[in-house]
This record gives sequence, C-alpha cells and structure tokens, in this order.
Amino acid sequence: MTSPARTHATHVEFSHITKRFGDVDVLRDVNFDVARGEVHALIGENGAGKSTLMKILGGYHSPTTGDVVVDGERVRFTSSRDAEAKGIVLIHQEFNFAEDLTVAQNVFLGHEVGGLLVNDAEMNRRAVDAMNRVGLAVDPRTRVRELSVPQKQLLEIAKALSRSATLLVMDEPTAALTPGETEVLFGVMSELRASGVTMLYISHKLDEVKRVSDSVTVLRDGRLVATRPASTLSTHEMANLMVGRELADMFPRHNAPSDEEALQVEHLGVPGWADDVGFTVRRGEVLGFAGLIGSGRTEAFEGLLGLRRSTVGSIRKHGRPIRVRSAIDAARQGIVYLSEDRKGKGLHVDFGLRPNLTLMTLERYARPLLDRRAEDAALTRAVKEYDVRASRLDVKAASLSGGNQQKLALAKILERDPDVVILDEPTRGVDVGAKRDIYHLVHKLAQAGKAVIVISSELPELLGLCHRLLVMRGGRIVGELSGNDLDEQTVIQYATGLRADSRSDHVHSHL
Amino acid sequence: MSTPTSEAVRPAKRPNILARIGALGPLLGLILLAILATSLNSDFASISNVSNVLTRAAFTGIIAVGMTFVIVSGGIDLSVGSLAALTAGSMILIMNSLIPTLGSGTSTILVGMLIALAIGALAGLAHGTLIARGRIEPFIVTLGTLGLFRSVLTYLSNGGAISLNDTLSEKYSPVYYGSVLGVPIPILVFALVALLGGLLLNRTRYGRYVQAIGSNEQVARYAAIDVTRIKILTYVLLGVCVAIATILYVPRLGSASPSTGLLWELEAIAAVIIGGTALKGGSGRIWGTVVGAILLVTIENVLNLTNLFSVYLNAAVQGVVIIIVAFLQRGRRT
Amino acid sequence: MSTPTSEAVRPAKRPNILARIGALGPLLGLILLAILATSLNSDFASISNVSNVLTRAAFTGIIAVGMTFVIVSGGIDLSVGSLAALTAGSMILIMNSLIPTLGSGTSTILVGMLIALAIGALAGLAHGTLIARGRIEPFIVTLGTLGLFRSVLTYLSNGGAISLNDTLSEKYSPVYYGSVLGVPIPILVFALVALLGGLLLNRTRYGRYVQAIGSNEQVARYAAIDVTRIKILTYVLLGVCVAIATILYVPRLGSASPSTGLLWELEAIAAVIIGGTALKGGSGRIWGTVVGAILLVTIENVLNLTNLFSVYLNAAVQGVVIIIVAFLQRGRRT
Amino acid sequence: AGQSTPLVIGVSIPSATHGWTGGVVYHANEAAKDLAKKYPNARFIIKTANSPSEQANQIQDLYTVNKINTLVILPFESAPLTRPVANLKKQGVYTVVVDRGLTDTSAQDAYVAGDNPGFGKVAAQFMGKQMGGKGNVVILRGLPTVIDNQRVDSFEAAMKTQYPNVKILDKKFGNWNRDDAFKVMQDYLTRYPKIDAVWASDDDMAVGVLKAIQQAKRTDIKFVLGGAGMKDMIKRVMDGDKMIPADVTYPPAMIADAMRLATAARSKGQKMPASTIIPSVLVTKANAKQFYYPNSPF
Ligand SMILES: Nc1ncnc2c1ncn2[C@@H]1O[C@H](COP(=O)(O)OP(=O)(O)OP(=O)(O)O)[C@@H](O)[C@H]1O
Ligand SMILES: Nc1ncnc2c1ncn2[C@@H]1O[C@H](COP(=O)(O)OP(=O)(O)OP(=O)(O)O)[C@@H](O)[C@H]1O
Ligand SMILES: [Mg+2]
Ligand SMILES: [Mg+2]
Repeated sequence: MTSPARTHATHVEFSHITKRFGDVDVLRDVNFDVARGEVHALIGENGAGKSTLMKILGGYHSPTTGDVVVDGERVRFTSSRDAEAKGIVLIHQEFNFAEDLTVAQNVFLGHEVGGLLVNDAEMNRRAVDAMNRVGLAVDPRTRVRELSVPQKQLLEIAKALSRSATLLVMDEPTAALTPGETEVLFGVMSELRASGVTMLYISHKLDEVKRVSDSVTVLRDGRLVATRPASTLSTHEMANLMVGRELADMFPRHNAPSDEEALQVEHLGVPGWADDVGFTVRRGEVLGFAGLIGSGRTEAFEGLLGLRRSTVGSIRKHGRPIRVRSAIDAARQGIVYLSEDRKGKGLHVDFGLRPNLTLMTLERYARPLLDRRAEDAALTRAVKEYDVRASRLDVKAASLSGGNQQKLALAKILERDPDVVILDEPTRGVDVGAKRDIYHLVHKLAQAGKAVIVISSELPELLGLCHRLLVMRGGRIVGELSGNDLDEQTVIQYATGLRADSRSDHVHSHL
Repeated sequence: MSTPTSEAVRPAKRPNILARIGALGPLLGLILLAILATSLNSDFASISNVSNVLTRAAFTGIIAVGMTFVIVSGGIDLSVGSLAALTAGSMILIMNSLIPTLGSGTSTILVGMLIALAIGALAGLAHGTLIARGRIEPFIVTLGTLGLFRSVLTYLSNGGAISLNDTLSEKYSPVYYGSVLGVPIPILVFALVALLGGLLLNRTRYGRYVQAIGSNEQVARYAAIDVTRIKILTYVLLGVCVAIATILYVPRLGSASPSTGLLWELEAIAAVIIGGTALKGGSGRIWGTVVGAILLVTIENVLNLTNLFSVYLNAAVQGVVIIIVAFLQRGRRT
Repeated sequence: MSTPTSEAVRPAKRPNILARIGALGPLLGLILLAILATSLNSDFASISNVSNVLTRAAFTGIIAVGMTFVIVSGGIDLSVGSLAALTAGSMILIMNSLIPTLGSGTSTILVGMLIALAIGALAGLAHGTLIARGRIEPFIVTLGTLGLFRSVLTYLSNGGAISLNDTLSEKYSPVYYGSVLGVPIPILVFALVALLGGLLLNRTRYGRYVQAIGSNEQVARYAAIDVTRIKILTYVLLGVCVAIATILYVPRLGSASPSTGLLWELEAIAAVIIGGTALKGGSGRIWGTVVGAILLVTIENVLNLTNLFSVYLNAAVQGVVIIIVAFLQRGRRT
Repeated sequence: AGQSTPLVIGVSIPSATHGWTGGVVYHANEAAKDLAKKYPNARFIIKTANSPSEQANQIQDLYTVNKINTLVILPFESAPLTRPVANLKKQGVYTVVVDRGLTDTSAQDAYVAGDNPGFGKVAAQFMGKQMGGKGNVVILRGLPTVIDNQRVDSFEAAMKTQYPNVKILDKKFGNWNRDDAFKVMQDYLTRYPKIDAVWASDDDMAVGVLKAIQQAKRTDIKFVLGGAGMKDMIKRVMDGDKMIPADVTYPPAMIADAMRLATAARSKGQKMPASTIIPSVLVTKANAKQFYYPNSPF
C-alpha cells in the first residue's frame, strides 16, 4: 500500500518504556514514534514483548517506567476505557469473549446501545453490519462459545471496528485466518487508512507486513532493534533483524515417503460439518489439508478423534482396522492431534509448564509415584529442543507469550512419540525462526517414518511443507494436488468452488 | 485482489429441536408432575390448591430470583434462610417497639417494611463487599453469616419465638392473606419480582454485565466493566429479595423463631439450578428459576395430598424427582 | 530443533514471602486460635484435649480429604452426611442380623466394615455415573441423594435409632476408643488417609488428571484423559472416605439415627475451602483441608471450653472466625 | 462427703431451634442463675448442641477441660448419647439424664423425664371426649424420633381402645415447625372436606395449623390440640378460646427441675431418686393459670 493519506505528525510516541513482571524485564527502554495515519508494523520473535507493549498502549498494563505520549500529551491509562476515550482500540492476540454471551452482546459489551433497556434488535443489526465488513456471517444471536477459532478472530476484528477508533492495534489478526479472510481484512485496513486511522500491526507473516505497512519496528528480547520504512526492508531482512542472525532455507528438503500406508480413513462424517471424508496418509508423508474457514477441516479431524459426534466407515492403521471412539483410543493407537484452539483445548493455561508438558505421558514418570525430577528433566530438555522461551520454568503457561505457548502445546503432543501426527494450524502465532524450526521438525518426524497431517490456513506453508495436499470445501474433499500440481492458484480454485473434481476417484487413484 | 469470501459466510444454524426440549426440561417436569398429581387426587387442580402452591412458592421463589443473579455472576449465597429469619425477627421487634410512638397502624407497618428492606440491603452489601473487595470465597463468607444471622436471631428471641403484636398482626395480615382480583398478593408480588428480574437480567446493561462477569471475569474487566460494583450489587439485590420475601412472610404467622427460613438457601439454590442456570455462572434464566421454585413446592404438595409412600420417604421421593427433572434438561455441555 | 536458546532459562525461584503467608493462611489461623485458646483456658493445650480435638476432626476430616478430590475435579457432593447416616444404619442392621450366623465377634465386625465400604463405593459410583455420564449438575444429583439417603435411613429405623447389639458394641469399641502408642486410632486413620490423599493428589497420575479436569475439562479431553472415568472415581473415592469415617464413627455412639451426620457436608466442604482449595476446582491441597477440618473442630472446642459468649451466639462466633481465616489466605486470584 | 470440693455441674442441652428447645435453654439459664445464688459452692456450665455428635463432643470437653463432676443432660437423641454418657459415668461423673432416656439405663445415675406415652394418651383421651366419641382427626407429627413415635403410638392406641369411632385420617411430619405445619395443614384442608379436630401435638405447630384453618375459612374443624405448654397457647386456654380448649403439658422447665434436684442432692452428697417422672397434665381453662410463665420465651 502506498500512502496518499499519510500525514507526518506523530500520533503516538513510546518514550523510554520499561516493563517488568516480577523480576523479569520484558521491555527495556523502548523508544519509537508512530505517525498519524500510517500502518506501523511491529515485529519480533515470540516473547519479544510486542503484545506487552501494545497492552500498555491499550491501557491493560501500565509501564514500569517511561511514558506513552498520545498527540503530544503524556497519558496514564488506568483501564482500556481510558485508552478508548483517546480512540485507541486493541484487538488482542488472545480472544477476549464472554463465551456464554451472544455475538452481538460481546461486540457491544461495555458499550450497549439503548436507554434504560438495552436495544438488542439495534445491536444485532449493527453487529451484523460490523461483521459484514470482515466477511463474517453468523447469526448475531449465536453464543460465542459455538464459534470456531477463525470466526472468533474475525469477530474480534469486527468488534474493534464497531468502536470508532483513531488508532487501531491489531495483535496478530491474521494468525488464524486463511488468505481469503486476510484479503478482506486488508481491504478494511485500506479503507480505514484512507479515512486517517492509524494502525499498529503485529504479525509473524512477514510478506503481509511488507505488503500493508508503511513503517516497521523490530523488537528483540524487549529491546528496540530498529524502526525503518517498510519499503527499505525485504522480508528476508526483517527476519534477520528479528532473530539477529541469518535464516536460511525455510523449508527443508522433502524425503520421499514410503509406500506403506500409515492411516486410511473412509467415509468420515461429522453431522453439520463434514461429509464423506476419506483419505490415506503414508509413513514418512506430510499430507496437507487446505480450505477456507468453515470448510470443516478442524471438525472433520475432531470427529475422527472422537472429540465430537461423528460416523466413520472405516479407519485402518498400518493396514489393520482400528476403532477410535475417543481421544484416548486415538492416543493408544499412536494418533495425536494438536488443536487450533490453544487456550480452549490445547493447554491448561492455569498450570505450570511441567504438568502441561507431561500430561499425555505421565505413565513414564509414574513409578508408581510421579517422579518430579524426571519430569523436570523432561521439561528442561523440551524447552531446549522446542526453544520455548520462558522467563522461568515455574511460571504458569498463561504467562508465556502466544508463540511460546504454541511451542509448548506442540511439545506436549509430540512427547508421546506418536505414529500419526495431526497438526491443526501448527505455526499459529509462531515467529519466523520458530516456524522454520517447526517445518524442519515436521520433516524430521516424517523422516522417522511417521505420518504427518498438517491443517493450515497459510498456503505457502502448505505448499512448501507437504508432499500432497487435499482441499476441502463445504465439508467435503474437493481436490487433491501433489508434486508439480502444487500451486497456489489451483488450491484457491478448489477451495472456492471454481474448480471441482469428482473427489472419490481422484483421491483413490493415487493410492 | 479479491479472493472470494470465506465459507464462514453461512448462516449459523438454529439450535435443534432436541436442545430446545432440553431447555424446556423443568417446565416439562412440572407439567408431567401436575398431570400425575391430578390423576392421583383431583383436588390438586382446584383453584384453592393451585393458589396455595403458588403462594408457598412465592417465598423461596422471590429469593431464588435474586439468587439467580448471584449465581449467574459466579457467586453463591448460603445465608438467605438465616437472613430471612433475622430480618423477620428484627422487623417484628422494631414494629412492636414502635407502637407507643407510631400507633399500631399502617405507618408502623410501613416503617417495619422499610427496615426489613434496609436490613436485607445492608446484609447484601456486607456480603458483596467481603466477597468482591475482600476477595473471600462467597461460599465461606455466606457460610459464616449463615451461622451468624441465625445466631443473632436466636439471641434476640432468647431461643423462643418473637411474635408480632396482635393488633398489628391483624392490620398486617392482608399482605399475606389478601388478594387482588382473586389473586393472592404473594403471587402478585412473586410475578412482579420475576418479571422485573427477567427484564433486569436480559434487557439491561446491569444484567448483561452480571452475565459477562460470570462468564469470564477477566473479559468483563477488559471491557471496563466495574466488576466489583456489579458483584456487590448482585448480593444487595438478593438481600432486597430476601427482605421482600420476609415482608410477605411475617404476616403469615406473625412470628419469627430460630426455625424460620430453615433450609431456604438449599431450596432457593435448587430452584435456580433446576431452572437451568449453571452453578458455575455465566448464563441463566429467570423463568426457569420460577418454574424450579414452583416445581419444588409442587412435589411437597403432591406428597401431602397422597399417601403413596411412607412419610419417612418423602425426602427420597423429592430427591428422585429433582434428579429426574435435572436429567430432562441436562447435557447442554459442549 | 536446535536453535540455541538466546536467553539462559533461569532456575525456578521460590514464590515470594507474601504469597507464602497467604498459602499458610489457615495454618496461621489455627495457630492464632490455639494461642488464644490456651490463654483463655490452659487446659486447651492438655494432651487429652488435643487428642479429643483431633479425634473429632477425624470424621469430617477424612470425608473432607475425599471431598478435596471431588472439588478439585470441579464437582461437589452435598450428600456425604446422609450417606454416612445410611451407611452407619445399614452396617449396624447387617451386623446385628449376622450375629446368629457369625457370632458377635471380630468376623461380624469385619463383614460390617466391608459392607460399609461397599455401600460408600456404590453410592459414589451412582453419583459419579449420573454426573459424568448422565451429565447432570453435581449439585442437583447430590442434593437429591442428600434427601434420598437420609430418608431411607429414617425408613429403616422407623424414625428412631438403630442401635448396635451390646456385645458387638463392646467388641467394636476399641476402633474408636482404642489407641496405638498413645495415639487414638481415629487420629491414626485420619493421618493415614490424609497422607495417602496427599500422595494421590500430588504425586500420582490420577491426581494430576483430577487437577487437569478441574482446571479445564475440554483440554483434558483433548489430551486423551478419560474424563468420565476419572470423575466417577473421585466420587467413588469420596464414598469410600465416607465409609471409613463411618466405620470409625459407629463404635463411638453405637447407633445411627435420622440425625446422624447432619450438616457434615457443610463442614467437609468448609474444611476444603478454608484449606485453600478453590470451589471452582483445578487445584487444591490436602494439608490445607486437614488444617481446615481441625480448625473447624477447634473453634467449637474453644467455645465449649470458655464462657465468653452467650450460648445463643456460638454459631455467630464460628461464622466470624471462619470468615477471618478465609480472609487471611484470600486473594490469590489473578 | 463432698462439702468442701466445689460442685461443678455441666448442663448439656440441644440448642434452641424451635419453641420447646428454646424454652429448655431459657429455663436452664434461669435455673443456673437462681441456683448459683442459693449454692455458692456450685458452678454451672451450660452448653448447647446442634447435633448428637456435637453434644457428645461437648460432654467430653466438659469433663476433660471443665472438670465437671455432675452432668445434667437432655440428650439430643437417646441412642447416640448412651455411650458417651456411660463413658463419663465410668470416669466418676454423676450423670442426670433428662427427658430422653438412654438406651442403657445403667449409663445414668438418675433420670428426670416428661411422660411421652402419657402425652399422647392424655391428648387422645381429651380429644375423644371433646368430639363426643366420633369424627375425623388429622395428626401433625414432629420429627422422626423416638419421642415422636412414642407419642403418636400411644395416641393412636388410646384412641383405638377408648374411642374407636374417631377416625384418624392421616399423620404427616410438621417437623415441630410452624411453617411446615402451616403447609401440611393447608394440604390436609385441600384433601379432606370434613375434619373435626386436629392434633397438632405441639404448640408451635398449632400456631401454623390455626393460621391455615383461618385462611381456608373452614368451619368444620371444631378445635386444635397442641402440646408442651407454650405461654401463648396457655393464655388462649385461659381466655377460653374455642379453637384451643386445652393443652397438654410437656414442660421445658423440666430441665430446671432436674438441675434443682441434682444440685440439692449433690451438695449434700446424696443420691437422687433413680427416676423422676414429670407427668403430662391436661391444661384447661380451670387450671391454666398454674402453667402460665409470661416471662419465658416459650
Ligand atoms: N503477566 C505476565 N507475567 C509474567 N511474564 C509475562 C506476563 N505477560 C507476558 N510475560 C512475558 O513477557 C514476555 C513478552 O511477552 P509478549 O506476550 O509481549 O510477547 P510477544 O512479543 O507478543 O510474543 P508472541 O509473538 O509469541 O506473541 C514473554 O517472555 C512472556 O513470558
Ligand atoms: N454445514 C454448515 N452449516 C452451517 N455453518 C457451517 C457449516 N459448515 C461450516 N460452517 C461454519 O464454519 C465455521 C467454522 O468451520 P471450521 O472450523 O470447520 O473450518 P476449518 O475448515 O477448520 O477452517 P479453519 O481451520 O480455518 O478454522 C463454523 O462455525 C460454521 O459457522
Ligand atoms: Mg504476542
Ligand atoms: Mg480449523
């Protein structure tokens, strides 16, 4: 985006911001300006302090020392309401919903429309309008509990848009979005930009950063590394600034999968979500699942694992028929699933790191009493292996940064040493360095003879990572690509229904 | 670039029929019970019996409406029965002592009522403050005051009963025994409280905030909701509901004793939960609570009207019916 | 993955002093109370009194240990007092009826104990199944059985008491009145149960799963934990604890009646919460529960030893002390 | 013998949860004040309990810590307190049991009691006579306890033998509680179109019964008989209230009698009679004055 509407007045100035949690310095003397009307990207590794800095701006935290200056005026926010009074609205990295309330009630929570009695009809209407802007069409009377992760992400954005912001902070808004939704969001962003709204944009998707932002600020380990015009930085340079070293080959070389089938699923149905899904994955193969939000990928696999009501024709593992009625059966069969919903299904955020890591492999530490020292050793090893960055090992999982939580969740399921690994959005919220690590890990797993299924909304990731790709649409598998067919346009055509195969013979022809 | 919109652009489905029946569970239970009762003893459906049942349901029902707010906000109050007893006792003592100055007429009764409301509100304020500001578990705070309130009443009454002066009692009695257009006053008040409660919970900011806090306190704080104040208010509201119930209760027997209001807390909480409000808070429905309160009284009534079981087993039958009704509306867990 | 960690991970640090005092709240309360009591009446600290207090704490204490598991897993059980009564009654009836065949000796008593354990475990199984499989609110299920169990006992006892045969009673009495190396048997059993409970909760897979379920059931399900089975087991465990408490209790009074175990549920839950376990589940500590149970009995004991307050106000003093202790360890909310 | 050793008398009673126990607590406290003046050598410690096991704890504490040498106890219930009292007796405490006899009489030194079977019998005889030997009666029972069983059984037995034409329609628990009695009576009234008299069996319950009848505006019920001797009810008998023609005593003051007897005997080192029964008396307009204690809470 070029910048016709851009003015050069400073909108926000961060001045010598320091933030400590306990005895840990999370931000150290951060200084930079955000110009009015610009899209200012904030990038940095997981745990660099991006979210913390934005929470300070949004009034959710106060800085330990230093000041936030808005419109030349030093501000001390005591709550998000103070920040909103200044037109500052934050879209959180982690969702903030009262899940028992409806979509519209959440959108207007704290800003209800109406007099003595609230005007629900009006709020429902306006919520629909706000959601329309981001391409989300759910009944405003649905309880948020019933939404999927990407829908919640879109709703967070819609909610922020319903407030009239002059400064909009977006903390990884696209982490859970597919390219389609991401495009819609960018459309909204350029509208906002045209109307003079300043935006702070955090993302680990550097190509997006390159595309939408005017300036880029890089944080590393709580310190400011640089603030540069986006036009002067390539994504490669951004990555290097973030991690402080050279990052080579994002995607590892693919080894050829074996011919031995690891998992074969036929006629999987999840009422209301997926219909007649069937696929085969071989040992050593990385199989991708692409599709738009709502295409039913998550639900299909949750159904497969017995985590929701489902019907299935047959499941074979290593050629033998097996029954999977629950996640317990699946785990016993060596099949594990990483949920896309980290907070709700993936991690016990109120637990420490150790019990989270060892939860699925406790039998290893029971002799018969749990050997905490052995657990700690496992944690120390895993923290190193997966590069989980925590200030201390005895903190709650909730206080890890988003990306580090993701690494912990991944470590937890891989602790079981499974045969079939299903990863739903494995790199959601993960920084570029760690992403690369995860990609290499996936291939290491494949090389070790495991079958890996990756569900992802990042097409480049799927294309770079997978041997083979299945595309879902409307709860069905509509296309399959492999080898030289793997190409972005084709996937999008399948996903959006511009192209269709008669799926069953296509899929099976490859077996 | 204009990639087509996501598939999320699909209308969300309406809850299915089964889920809807689940939501109607308690009502269904009540209707089944009523049919059963009528077939066992046709007097059950008589106007006078129905009016008795509803009048009795009014006390715990009104308290249960207040309790719904507390539970939806994520709290609990075990002390309501004791508070009712203390309020009744204090109200009677004060009214009796006012006779020399205010006479034994309407003004004394009105003052008595105001005092009851004040006691209820103050007790609620104390609870709310200890819980929301003192950050003590509501279970513990109200377990403590459960003992405290009843103890103070016992002390005031010297272990016996505190009786309202006869003339006053006569004057006051229409508040319980009177009726408007054939409908007993307690039923009218119950209906009014339930209606207002329903409006407050579902159609006002306050009610919305109560639900938000119960659903996720952190989110409520992030939405700049004054969590402390809203929480305190739920307890005050409940205290006022207890006071209203007591105001209706006192003219019934004209006395208060250490056994007044015994176990009302269990009944009120049970009414709320049977009505479909989750004990862990977040969402609830007043009409469910009303049905729950009526259901509980009806079970007792049916047992009194029939001789199907040994009297020793009354509580057993109640227990089984409660579990069955809860089963009818179970499982809206995801 | 082998990126070198940029920042050396610092070793785990001990939580700070304030947090520690908070965690020690109930113990602090107990110590303060003991000092106060000794200054009021020096006999408080006598060995015989301390042993009395601990022996009494054993009943609800043992139940509270089981209750800790239920509460940590996110459940509740209101029926423990009734279950104790029913277990005691059935156990006595069966032992009495066994005398003709097994004689009035140890074997009859052992059979009685086994039956008590079986009843407790079965009741727990029923609760757990209704709650975990039937997906009914634990509050409702156990409120139902609270009435049910006591009712059945009342029915069995015809409203009166069920007394153990005298000879048997004599034989059985050492289980309560006896001691090993000067320590009364109930205290030993209590210590053993608490120790095993602590190990089970903190040092076994089962205990970890219980905490995981209470903290977030959904996450536990996704982590391939058999949520249903673990939940059912917590209720079975509690049922067994109730049975153990009953086995110790029967020789003390040698009888069971409709008032046996009255309000034990409140005491047991209060002990758990005072001990620092959150009512909403997820985490808890057995030693806290033990301290909580002892604290509750101590308050009563101190009130019995002194004449500071009118007898009418006993419950008031208890209530206030409970709130104060809870306040001492409050606010570990984030 | 024990002239010089002080007399430490522990009094253990159920806490005041309804009118009658309220009266017990009141009379025990009054008697203690009274007796402490009369016998400077005697000290009284009064404790109330909410349950049998709490009461068992209490008497243990009274012995271990307060070092009582005489115990006057109104047991919450008979069976569960038999062993604990026996235990104290074994330690040398003089035990006086009031109202509810222990299941093993050797556990007590003396027994002072009301007459539960007599209570039921006197009530039945009065009602039968008052009804002219025929008509319908409903009964409200107390709580499921031995006392209640004794009263109701003897009421029914007396009625059956002396007035076989009086029909007992039903007997449900009113829990010795005004509110519960009100509800049960309401439902009796719905269920039975013709009731001639009500045996409320307790003055607290009679209060609820009367209100229910009043509300239903039923005129078929000729009278209600309560019991225990609550002052308001005695007053109504005294005043000639048609609905309350009589009462049957079961005086809560029996605790005071027991304390007096025990103090008198023990201060002289004597024993009390093994058993003192305070009969249940029919109170009518003629003798009501004798039973009226305007200062008692009950
Ligand atoms: N409440 C808290 N208590 C203690 N430490 C915290 C707390 N919140 C954040 N931290 C720590 O502060 C550091 C910065 O976290 P922050 O969430 O700002 O990172 P981030 O840059 O947003 O990372 P990500 O890209 O993974 O989202 C992390 O090491 C995190 O563990
Ligand atoms: N058959 C359907 N009827 C109504 N709505 C549907 C249907 N299928 C999907 N949706 C909508 O799509 C939402 C989310 O779909 P889902 O989570 O399955 O997508 P996904 O393929 O897993 O994509 P992602 O992984 O990106 O979330 C649902 O909450 C629902 O509103
Ligand atoms: Mg972040
Ligand atoms: Mg998904």
